[in-house]
Amino acid sequence: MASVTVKRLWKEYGRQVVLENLNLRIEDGEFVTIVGASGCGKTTFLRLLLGVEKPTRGELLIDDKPIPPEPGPDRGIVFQRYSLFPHLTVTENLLLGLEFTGSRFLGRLFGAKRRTALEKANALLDSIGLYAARDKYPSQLSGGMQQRLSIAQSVICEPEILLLDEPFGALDPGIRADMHEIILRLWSQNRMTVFMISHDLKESFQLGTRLLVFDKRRQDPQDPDAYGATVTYNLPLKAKATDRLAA
Amino acid sequence: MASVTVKRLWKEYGRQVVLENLNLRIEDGEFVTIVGASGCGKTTFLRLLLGVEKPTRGELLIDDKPIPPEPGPDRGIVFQRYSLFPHLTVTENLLLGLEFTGSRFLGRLFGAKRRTALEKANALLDSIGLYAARDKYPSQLSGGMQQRLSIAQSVICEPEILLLDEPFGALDPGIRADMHEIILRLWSQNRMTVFMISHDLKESFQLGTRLLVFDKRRQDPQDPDAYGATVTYNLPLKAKATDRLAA
Amino acid sequence: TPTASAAEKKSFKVAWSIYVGWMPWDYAAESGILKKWADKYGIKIELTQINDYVESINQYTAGSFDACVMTNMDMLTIPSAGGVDSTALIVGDFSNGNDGVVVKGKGKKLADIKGLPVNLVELSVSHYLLARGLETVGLKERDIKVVNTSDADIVGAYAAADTKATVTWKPQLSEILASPDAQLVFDSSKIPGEIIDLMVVNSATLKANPAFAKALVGAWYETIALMAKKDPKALAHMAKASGTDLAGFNGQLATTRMFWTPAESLSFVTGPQVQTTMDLVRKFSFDHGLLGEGAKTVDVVGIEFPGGKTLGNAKNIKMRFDATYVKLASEGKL
Amino acid sequence: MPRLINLHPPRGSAAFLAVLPFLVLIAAYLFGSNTRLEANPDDKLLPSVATLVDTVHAYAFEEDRRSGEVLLWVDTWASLKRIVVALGISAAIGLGLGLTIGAIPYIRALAAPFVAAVSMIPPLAILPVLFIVLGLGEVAKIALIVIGVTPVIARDVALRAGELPTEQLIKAQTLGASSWLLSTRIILPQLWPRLIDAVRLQLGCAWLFLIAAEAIASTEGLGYRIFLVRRYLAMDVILPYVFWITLLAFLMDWMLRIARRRLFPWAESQR
Amino acid sequence: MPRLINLHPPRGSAAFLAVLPFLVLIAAYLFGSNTRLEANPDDKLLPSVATLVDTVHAYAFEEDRRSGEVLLWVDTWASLKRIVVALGISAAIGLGLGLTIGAIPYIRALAAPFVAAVSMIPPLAILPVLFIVLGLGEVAKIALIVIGVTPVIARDVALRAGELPTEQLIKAQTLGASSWLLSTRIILPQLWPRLIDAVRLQLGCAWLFLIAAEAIASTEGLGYRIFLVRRYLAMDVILPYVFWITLLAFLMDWMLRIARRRLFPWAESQR
Ligand SMILES: Nc1ncnc2c1ncn2[C@@H]1O[C@H](COP(=O)(O)OP(=O)(O)OP(=O)(O)O)[C@@H](O)[C@H]1O
Ligand SMILES: Nc1ncnc2c1ncn2[C@@H]1O[C@H](COP(=O)(O)OP(=O)(O)OP(=O)(O)O)[C@@H](O)[C@H]1O
Ligand SMILES: [Mg+2]
Ligand SMILES: [Mg+2]
Repeated sequence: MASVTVKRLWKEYGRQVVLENLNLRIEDGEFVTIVGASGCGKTTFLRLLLGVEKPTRGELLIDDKPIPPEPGPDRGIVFQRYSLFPHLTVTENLLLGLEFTGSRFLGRLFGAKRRTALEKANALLDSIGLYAARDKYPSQLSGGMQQRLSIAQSVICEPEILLLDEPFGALDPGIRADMHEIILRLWSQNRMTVFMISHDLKESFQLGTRLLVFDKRRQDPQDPDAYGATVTYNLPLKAKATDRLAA
Repeated sequence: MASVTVKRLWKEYGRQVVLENLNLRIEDGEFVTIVGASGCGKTTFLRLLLGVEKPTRGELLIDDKPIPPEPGPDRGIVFQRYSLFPHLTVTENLLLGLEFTGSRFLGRLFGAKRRTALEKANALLDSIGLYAARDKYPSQLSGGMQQRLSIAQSVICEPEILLLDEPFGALDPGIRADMHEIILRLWSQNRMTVFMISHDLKESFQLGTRLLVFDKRRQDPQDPDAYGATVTYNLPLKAKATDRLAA
Repeated sequence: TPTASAAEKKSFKVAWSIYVGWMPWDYAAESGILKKWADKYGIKIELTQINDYVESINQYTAGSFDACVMTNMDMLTIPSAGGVDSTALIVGDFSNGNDGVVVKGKGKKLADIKGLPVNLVELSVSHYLLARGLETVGLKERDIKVVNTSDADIVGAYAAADTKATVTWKPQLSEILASPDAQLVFDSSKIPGEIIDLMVVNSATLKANPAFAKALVGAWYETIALMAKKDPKALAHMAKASGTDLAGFNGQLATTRMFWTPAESLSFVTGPQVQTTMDLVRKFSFDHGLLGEGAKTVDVVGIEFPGGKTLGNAKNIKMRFDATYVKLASEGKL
Repeated sequence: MPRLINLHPPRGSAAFLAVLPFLVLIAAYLFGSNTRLEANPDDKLLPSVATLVDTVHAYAFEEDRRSGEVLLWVDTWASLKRIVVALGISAAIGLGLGLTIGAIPYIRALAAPFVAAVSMIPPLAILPVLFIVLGLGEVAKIALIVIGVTPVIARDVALRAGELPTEQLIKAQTLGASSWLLSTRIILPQLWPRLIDAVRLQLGCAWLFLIAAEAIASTEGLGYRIFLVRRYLAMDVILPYVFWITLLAFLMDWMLRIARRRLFPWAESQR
Repeated sequence: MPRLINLHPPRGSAAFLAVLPFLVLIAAYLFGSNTRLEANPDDKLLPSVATLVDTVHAYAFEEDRRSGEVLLWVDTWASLKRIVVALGISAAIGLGLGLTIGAIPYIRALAAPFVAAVSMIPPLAILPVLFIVLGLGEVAKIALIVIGVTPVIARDVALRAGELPTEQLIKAQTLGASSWLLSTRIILPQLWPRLIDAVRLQLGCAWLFLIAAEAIASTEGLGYRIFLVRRYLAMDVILPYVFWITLLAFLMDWMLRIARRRLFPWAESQR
């Protein structure tokens, strides 16, 4: 439950302009899907929202307050290259968020608390089809399994803003539909604000309440780095969450 | 230009059966697309073809000879998690295959040879839209850029068998179409045999001359690892390469 | 710290290192003789073996020990030059062939050393012995090239092809002489009484605690009396503790001039030779910068001998030879 | 014919290959020893096998006349105690320092240059100070090893902590991890196997310091014995002792490797 | 308030933080020195600043009475030559060994246990054998460092070579790389920065061996001087020399770090 405001935002790497004069206002509880050519700066935009990159110029506000300069449990992330913790089994990877928020000092849960957390985790594992693999280490999982786990890991703590960087790239259509359902259910239950990068236009239209298209307004063929991308289309989509769930 | 024969092939990890009694005959120059649920063993099958995993039982023949037990330039691969060489720039990454095959001792090309190679590489870079980023290191590329480079890297040497593990997962529709075209052109020019895992059914139908569906025939709910997947559908697709190129 | 030890106290720490002339201390402790004497004077004496000789002196100088064994030259250059007023309580022996100069090649003479590199522990008594030896054949130190070589490695170093000459002490000297091409060309028996082995006590501690001195002196002479009698148990123990066998140990003992009785010791320290020796030693030390970078003259450190004679700066007496307790021992008054 | 890089020796020949260089070394020794002993039968530098066996027997199985103890075991026990304690302390401090230096920028700014500088101080050169501050007992010996080994372990661990992918750290923060939880639940567990590697690489150094410490002030221990007989060039004692030290260190190395594999299976399969 | 882990000290205060522990050390020294000198004005263990300055002046800027040379520079030059040559040789051999051990299973089976065993041998204990083989000159001193440092570097490099993702090696083979090309074009270039790290971690050890080597038989060098003046507890010489050695080693470390960053930018941005 958080609104996001972007004001005259620029992002440059060295002399390469990646994002150019971005202006946006996203309301509480929107489901924003982002599309755009490869390398145009979508991931960079998510990293800015996450707080791990600083804008070169301009402002980024969450609920009209400047964005905290570091990641936190209010903003969940699924990376393009899924990153799991190699030293933890599937269950442990999933429990981690609950343990962090439930036990500030030890970062571990015991007794009844642990049982409750474990139930929640197991239910989620079941719904993403990883229950049978719950004791494996990440290196023993297939690519798609890792991606599903990564998604589950970031939604289990129910963040206010969920950032998804091509979360369904490595999933087959059946499982992809299941994951859509999980994300949509969580979104409508918790009214979080979602930003999702996708290359699948159909998916973007189907899931989002708003579609952002990133593209360069200007091109300099001599110097392709001179101009950056910005939001060229900002389409409100009309469908309701409940409808989309059924779809 | 190589046929692939699979005879009564089993693959197990410990007591988990991944692939079960696989039998196949793929002719020279086919374009095989593979679909199947996440975690069912598609990547494992490619790894067997690559020669980096050994079958637990059964035979794997290329041109009716046992598969060499190690990877070689006859079989190109694009990994699900794209793997580039972090110490080489984009151009260097792409040149590598040409240098390896063109210079057995130094692994480097000089003079006219180098210029020819460079031209080939630059043309390819241009067609995948990475010419502007040619001097960057992989860690400075976006996910989709890395994936494109990875594909280009494996096709530049024109292998006889090309193994693609979800090669287009991180690409937007425009670039994806370009990549389709590049792959199809190379395939029809060199008559290589292609195995491509994809989660996009439409893409699978559109590109392949044959579609394999991997699935488990039997399920033991008590012990999900007891049975492995096998090829449940093996559909010849009728479209011609040239038609598909136009599509 | 050194001043802390000035007060009267009940327990004392003594450091010793392995050398033929000091092995009696080990036996005194092991056999209970030392404890017997300490008990007699109502004190405790803890004897600590330190394997690295120089380190033991350094530790004594830094104040970790009340007493330590060392040679006359090292006493002058380390504790005394370091400002720690020290007293030589017992003159146990002097080297009488224990230190020697070896040149590779049978039949060589000391004069043949000219122009050769000489491996030795620089600035040690070996260095002093060499300097004294060179004088006898009219050579100067610059006629040779001194290569600093640690005493632990000197036997191995001698075996190396490029080693031409070496100066060292026993037991290393015996090992080197055992090799077929080694020629002993000079040894400490030619300068008897110049390399002296001492039990050194912090002067302030000594002054405040005569009991400590009495116990040490008493234990020492009781122990070496056993040696003089060739007590097999004592000798076997000392041989083993110094890492050799009885024959090897007796070989070392043969070239060590022990003062078997308090009387012998007394006549040596009160005699004139100690003073001439110390004069030679302090000049050598000064020439080699051993009295410290700040030392402007050879006289910086004052040395006092029994009877009140002094050498050097009488206002800065840091090295004392004291015959009081040996005298008591010789009179049987301990 | 597969590439050399893909050829794995079968179990049996792997064992044979592993033993080969040792056999060559032994052969070289025998040859050298024979040659020297023929020239001079009293040569002590490379004693004959018979002499070695006798000496080993005397040191390892006969009671010492003087003390009634079997020297080799007394020495081994004394040295092992020291080195195990010292390595334990070094590993603990090294891990703590390395972890905080690697994880927390302020601590890095504060401690990294200092640790780097300290790791360069040759501890043997400041031994006198050390002995005076810590006395000549067990503490000083253990401290010498700790001082010599800890900074290197700390730097190694810090280097490795810095190599963890940033994505992991970011992800953990989005899961609500504080700096403390990040350190204890994400970074620390992944550093354990790396700590073991770091300690393994320092084993040789640790033994070196132990020997140096024992050579200065001690009355038992493997280093002490070597020091004691060195002035007699008793290679018939020194060589077996060196061999024994090497074997002990090698076994420690091997046990650490096994422990790493058992305790952190995920770190093996990561490759 | 951001997490500790995300707080980066600004440049100025980073420098201050870095200097802080050194200041504390200096203060502790001054206190200790004062206390001891009050008790005994001639105390040699912790000389006063004035004494230190005098001695440094004498050693660094005045000609020695006996030899007519400026001792500090003569010593520094002698030692630096030795250590640079030795480290160069060690790095070269260590890289070669580590690379082949890490990359080629047959070589690993053959050499890994041997290198592990050799890395555990305390070289100082077998010095006599070394003397016979190599004499007492420069060769022996350099060899001692090389013997002490190389096996550890080799093991470190081999460990790192083994950590390269298998996907890379597979990919390279599908691009037609032979074992040779794989080693020279894929593995070797990625090991360079790791070699630099390995050498950096061994710098302290290398200096230690240098000092030990110079203590054995030499006529100049930083280690020689330290051992020489240790005979009369001239801490006013030893401490500046130790400081100087530490500084030199620290500078070498720093230069290696800079070189790593300059030469292998991709290795930095990988994090
Ligand atoms: N090294 C391994 N050890 C144990 N099990 C493994 C290992 N590698 C893969 N597996 C298991 O083998 C099964 C098949 O994995 P594979 O990677 O082939 O799946 P996939 O069909 O490619 O799935 P995806 O579409 O998600 O990439 C999975 O259940 C996985 O857990
Ligand atoms: N650390 C970096 N240093 C320099 N340039 C960078 C860095 N990270 C990203 N870039 C550049 O920024 C541009 C945008 O990258 P970004 O990852 O945001 O693209 P993207 O829109 O997510 O693409 P994709 O869909 O392929 O993932 C790219 O051109 C890339 O080369
Ligand atoms: Mg991206
Ligand atoms: Mg897969």
